[in-house]
Amino acid sequence: MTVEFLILVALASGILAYFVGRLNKVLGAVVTIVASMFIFIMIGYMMQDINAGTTFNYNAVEYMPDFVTFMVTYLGLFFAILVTFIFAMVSFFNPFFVEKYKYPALYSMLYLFSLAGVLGVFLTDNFMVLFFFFEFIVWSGLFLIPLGKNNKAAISYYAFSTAGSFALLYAIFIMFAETGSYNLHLGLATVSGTTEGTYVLALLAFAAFAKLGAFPLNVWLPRALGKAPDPITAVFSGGLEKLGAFVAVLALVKLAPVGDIAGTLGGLTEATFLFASQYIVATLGAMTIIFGTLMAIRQDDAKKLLAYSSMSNGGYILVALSLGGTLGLSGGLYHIVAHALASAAAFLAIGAVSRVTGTTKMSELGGMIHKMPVTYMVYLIAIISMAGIPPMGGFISKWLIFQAVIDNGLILIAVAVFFGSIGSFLYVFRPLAALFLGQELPQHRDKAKEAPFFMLLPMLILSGLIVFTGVMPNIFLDFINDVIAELGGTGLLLGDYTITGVNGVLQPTLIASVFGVGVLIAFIIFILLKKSKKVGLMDTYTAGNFIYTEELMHYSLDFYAPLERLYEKHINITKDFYKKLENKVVDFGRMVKYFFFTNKPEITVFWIIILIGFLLWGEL
Amino acid sequence: MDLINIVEIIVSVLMLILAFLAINSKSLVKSVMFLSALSMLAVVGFVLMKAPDVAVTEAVIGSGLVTSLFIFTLLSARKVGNK
Amino acid sequence: MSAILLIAVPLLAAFISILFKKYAHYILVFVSFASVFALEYMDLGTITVGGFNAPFGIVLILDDYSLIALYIVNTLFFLVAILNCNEFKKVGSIMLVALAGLNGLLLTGDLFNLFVFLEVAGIAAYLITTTNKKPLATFNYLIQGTVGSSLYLLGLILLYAMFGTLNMADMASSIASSGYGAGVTAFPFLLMFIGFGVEAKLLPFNSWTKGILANSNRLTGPMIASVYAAAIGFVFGRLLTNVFVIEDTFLIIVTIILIFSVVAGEAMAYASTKVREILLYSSVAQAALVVVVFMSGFTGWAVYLIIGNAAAKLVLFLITNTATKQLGNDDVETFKGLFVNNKIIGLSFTAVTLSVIGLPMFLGFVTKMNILENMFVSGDYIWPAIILITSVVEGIYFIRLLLNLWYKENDLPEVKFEFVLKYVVVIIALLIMVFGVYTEPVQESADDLVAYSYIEGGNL
Amino acid sequence: MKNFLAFIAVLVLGYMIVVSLDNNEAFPAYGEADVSSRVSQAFIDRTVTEDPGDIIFGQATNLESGPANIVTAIVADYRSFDTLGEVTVLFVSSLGVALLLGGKKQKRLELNFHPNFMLRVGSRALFGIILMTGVYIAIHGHLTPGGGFPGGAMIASSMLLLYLADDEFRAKIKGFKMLESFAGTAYVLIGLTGLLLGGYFLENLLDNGVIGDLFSAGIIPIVYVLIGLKVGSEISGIIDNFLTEEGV
Amino acid sequence: MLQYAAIAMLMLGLYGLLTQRNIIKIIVSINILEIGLNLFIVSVGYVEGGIAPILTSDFNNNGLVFVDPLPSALVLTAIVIGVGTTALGLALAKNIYQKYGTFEIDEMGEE
Repeated sequence: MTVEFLILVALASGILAYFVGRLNKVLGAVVTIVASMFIFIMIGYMMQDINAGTTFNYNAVEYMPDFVTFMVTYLGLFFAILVTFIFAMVSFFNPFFVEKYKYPALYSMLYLFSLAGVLGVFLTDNFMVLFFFFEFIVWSGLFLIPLGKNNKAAISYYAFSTAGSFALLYAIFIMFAETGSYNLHLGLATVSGTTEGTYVLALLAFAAFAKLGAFPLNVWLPRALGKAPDPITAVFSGGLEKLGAFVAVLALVKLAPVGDIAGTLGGLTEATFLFASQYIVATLGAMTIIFGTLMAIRQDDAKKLLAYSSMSNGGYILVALSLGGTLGLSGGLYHIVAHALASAAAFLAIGAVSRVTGTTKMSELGGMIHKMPVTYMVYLIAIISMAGIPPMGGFISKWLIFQAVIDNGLILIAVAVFFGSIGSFLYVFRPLAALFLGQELPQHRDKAKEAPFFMLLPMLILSGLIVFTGVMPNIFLDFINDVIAELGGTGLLLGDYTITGVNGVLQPTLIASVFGVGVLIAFIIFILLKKSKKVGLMDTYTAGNFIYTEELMHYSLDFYAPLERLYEKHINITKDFYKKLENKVVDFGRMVKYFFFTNKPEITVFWIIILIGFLLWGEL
Repeated sequence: MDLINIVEIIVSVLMLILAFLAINSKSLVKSVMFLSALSMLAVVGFVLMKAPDVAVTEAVIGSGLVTSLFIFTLLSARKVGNK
Repeated sequence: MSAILLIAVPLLAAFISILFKKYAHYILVFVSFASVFALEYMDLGTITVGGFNAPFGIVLILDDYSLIALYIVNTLFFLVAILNCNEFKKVGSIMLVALAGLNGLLLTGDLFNLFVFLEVAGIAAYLITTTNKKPLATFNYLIQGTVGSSLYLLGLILLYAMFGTLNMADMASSIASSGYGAGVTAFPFLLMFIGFGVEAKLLPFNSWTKGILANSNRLTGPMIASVYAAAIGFVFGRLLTNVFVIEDTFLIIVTIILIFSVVAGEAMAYASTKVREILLYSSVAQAALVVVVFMSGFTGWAVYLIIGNAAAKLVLFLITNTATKQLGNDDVETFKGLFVNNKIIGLSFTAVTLSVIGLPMFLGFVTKMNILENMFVSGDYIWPAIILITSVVEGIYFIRLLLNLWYKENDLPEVKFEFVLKYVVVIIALLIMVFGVYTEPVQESADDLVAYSYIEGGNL
Repeated sequence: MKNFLAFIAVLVLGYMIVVSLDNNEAFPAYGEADVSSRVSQAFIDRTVTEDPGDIIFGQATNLESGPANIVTAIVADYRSFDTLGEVTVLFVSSLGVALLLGGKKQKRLELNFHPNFMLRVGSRALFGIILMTGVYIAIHGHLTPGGGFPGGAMIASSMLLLYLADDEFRAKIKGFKMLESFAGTAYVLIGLTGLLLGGYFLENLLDNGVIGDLFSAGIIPIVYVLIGLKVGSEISGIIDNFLTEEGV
Repeated sequence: MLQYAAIAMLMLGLYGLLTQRNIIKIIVSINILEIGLNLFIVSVGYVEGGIAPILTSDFNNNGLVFVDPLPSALVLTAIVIGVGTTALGLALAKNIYQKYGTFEIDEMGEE
């Protein structure tokens, strides 16, 4: 099964989905399930081939320029499997959502087009192909987002993504000018360590930041994820955002880091010191973590909250990858997996809720656990993983990342990383409490019911994997070790059930068992000593006052108000910056219009005189 | 300095003065008249530069027809204005 | 068949058509179709007029470059003509003269003859724009056009005084062999550059564009922004590659003009809230980009840039002006949701716009990538950066426009597009898509064109 | 103030242009043009296609271009194509004037004076004289200064005289149109005949005769007469359009 | 001298375009610019002591020193084109006057 065949399958089935979707909306969405499952399985089969030691090189379709080649590497396959898996899982949601959207057939088509783009980006050794599909994803995503709530999100998505893509393109061309070919590995190897390498590194990092929505290029992410259709949000957060991580790996790992001013900072181990580029990226990553966390804390919309959490997790990935080394790399890569699974699961769970209630605002929801217990469980597992609590996958990756940070002696970043962890306790718990726990709200009482089986299935699979990645991480880390080996690093030292870090050995299975026992005991106690009774929302004792707006009584509203007050003046710094930038462009345009475009010929004559004068000035 | 040169200088200076007047005069009719006179002087200029063909054409077209077109425009405008 | 017929026959038709005013528009459609059709049978080569060889007589040059240009311009002209022939019967004869003028512009190999055809085409253009019913804007266009062509003529005369010839190729070889530095020719070339800059909509000289295009109708919009822009682009390209010597201070001036045009054009389009203004300012930037690419020496890709733009602007202005006429104004707010009920028109509009932005799967992407690649290879790192940054801005305003046109819930504007228009628009959009994917012929012909675009030798 | 600044600006610019032209080594100073290094020398010597040797007025025959007036040779023969374009410019602008000013109900622009009988008769007589002069100039274009354009313009002037001298006068627009169309068509057809018979558009097919004779220079007198008629009718049409307006 | 005058006239034409906001004045300025341009073109072909480029019985052979005939030919074309644009401009001016009742651009307001 060749890569270009799979891409063609994705494109063709996209077109098929469009035409089927014109006939029957749901059927078109079913096509997306079949196609994306097929592609995921086929990509999975590539594992066998690559384990046999083959990297394959296709000289693709005849009429294309001869540089259109595809190549399967461990790194590409790692990302491809992960993202196609997310696509396949999310596609189960499509039939249930597609009818709500304005252009359902278009939705199905673009969904598969994005998938085709993903394959193209990850499974090529050619930069031009990579960029082509990078942009391809941008414009297919572009028309997917506004199917949700509004257009503005799509525009800022487009703005930042293209800025990122063009940075990537510029870097590609710098490498092309150096090597005369678009080969990815050759290009990166050639410029690595040279002056051009610095520019390439900066540009690629910019692209990665833009795609990951990292600080300071973060504005689009919460908007797009908050407003996009629910399945698309899951795909973005779990899948497409990882394009940024892929570019980050290329930039931060395959290129030699630049400068060494930070070398004196030292570390626990004598030999470790950091280059300026690593330090800058790590710092920005840390700022992303803090910013994302603080912003997530004050959200009322559960989707936006998770969007900010996605952003802050992107920060973790950046920190880990920028530090490099065995721990950093494996921590970063593992976090990519853990976060993809967790955020996809969480977004799907919220999507399931929003499907029956029509809202994702926490203040308008509550008590869904009574109607949607399975969804609740899925969400619970996902947020446990996100907060980095054992025995879920997120714990393993964060453990590795903490080790890497501490090992490099980066106190401030360590603080940021820990702050992010604690912060995520604060915020991921809120939707749990607000959406699922508490009293049932009267307006949703009748409509709400548990999601249908085909929606539960992907959520359950994702939850299972989240637990599995936490309990048996070595299976995945083994593959990650292959990836790291391919990138030229050394993998983690893995025992049968142990992971060896710098300052300790982790036994995830043991931890999980202990945890399991603890949960079991707690559950038994809960069953035996069940004393609580259900109380309706309005069934409160308010000292004789009437309650006019029941939302005000919702305890999740302004939950962290005292904490928020500490920083609420500064929440808009990045947004304001871009707003100002935009205003500058508009002002400039208006100014030029005002000065140059009138109905008087004198303007033209004036400039002609100035220009001729400028040329002849030297003659005087 | 022979006669030709003196004529040239006189014609040039006159032309420049007429051009300036044509541009700056307040009355449009006067402006057009200056233009016509300028055009006539340009004919002299063309003759001085040994281009009789151009001179004939400029005399007929430039100072004759163009001026009449200007005047007709002004006339019709005045009429519209009077209404 | 001699290429001179492309000029003579429309002229003849124009002269005859004033006797049969009622049928002028049929004659127009027939002649413009015939000239597209006749291109197939044209013999490549140099045509001397009156039997006098270059550089003494006037020559017309029909090489691959002008053949492509003629195909594009004549086809676009035919499309504009057939779509508007019933609505604008009055300008039938003038359109015929315009066709003759445009063909003459593209064919001529003589600099003064170029001026004459520039005036023929120019005056025809002024007259076509009178159908906007904005006499002041047309007047402004007329004055600026006249100043521009006067400057061109002044520059040309200076060159003639220095090198004693009017023929393009002869001029180029005289300049090259004269041994004088570039300082000698900088002033005349600047004048000629300005002269063409006025017509090609480069920024400090183009204040006429707003009055004309922002008030355009279905005839003038596509005509000025697409047909004329393409023709002027091709001719400018020929001068830039063959005749002009751009160095030193002149180069600085030209670079400033071009950077300013590109950047300010995109910024103005970004700041606009009317559809036609967005399109017109974007075409200002694109025109400057064409000049940049010609100056960098990538003729083939400049040609494709012109083609892509002309086709795109034809589609965009046709759709916009048809809708404007029915809706009363062209505010984006009024246009919101226009495509919800006109999906086919909308899809074509979208495809064409995405091509202009340069997104993959469309012709614009291929063109843009190759231009950037060539620039990088030739060691130019500044222009790609400018192009890419402005592309982001361009993308944002176009995408904003598209999303506004596609997504709206209720109160949809009611616009009917007639069916010929639909066909034209869909076919153009399909072609742009097909050549965006099937890139081999584009690539090859663009590479070939670089070699063809130079007029060989002195004595043709 | 603004005007003054503008004046200073153009003054400086003019000075700069003068200085730069003075400094320009390739640009010949006024009166020192070297015609022999320019293409026009070939037009003077008629050596574009073949070298006829010395050309003596009234003797040389069968030159590549027959007019004694070298400017005419260029305008109507060597660069005749430019002239076609030029005629087209005038044609399209007369069309344009008609488009812009032609309304439905036409009536004469009222002049403020009423010509008396003497003026009317006198102008009729003068009309004939001017018309004949115009035709003469056009026909002798290849021998003397002038030619089709001044000739045509003079024909138009005679019409103008009639317009001015007689406030009732209105020419027959249709007639002008016919003449204009005929002249233009004939011009292009002559060119096409050249293409068909000689292989070159606008080729001079007729015998050039003896330089300096009235019946010489092949098609040039014919072309010039056609141009004269065309220009005359076009400008008359323009004048007519300017002198009429939408009336009651 | 006439050449300098021609350049000066060109500049005056530009000056007129730069300062005048009356439509008729603008057309007058354009005409001045064109006259200047025509004078300049002819001056480029002028040869001191040359004769007009017409063979007559007095100047009867091509060995004489003629002034350059080509610029004259070009100017003929340029003059006629100038008339064309002027006529068109005036027709437009008439239209504008009918629409706005004035020749002053400033009094017409922005469109």
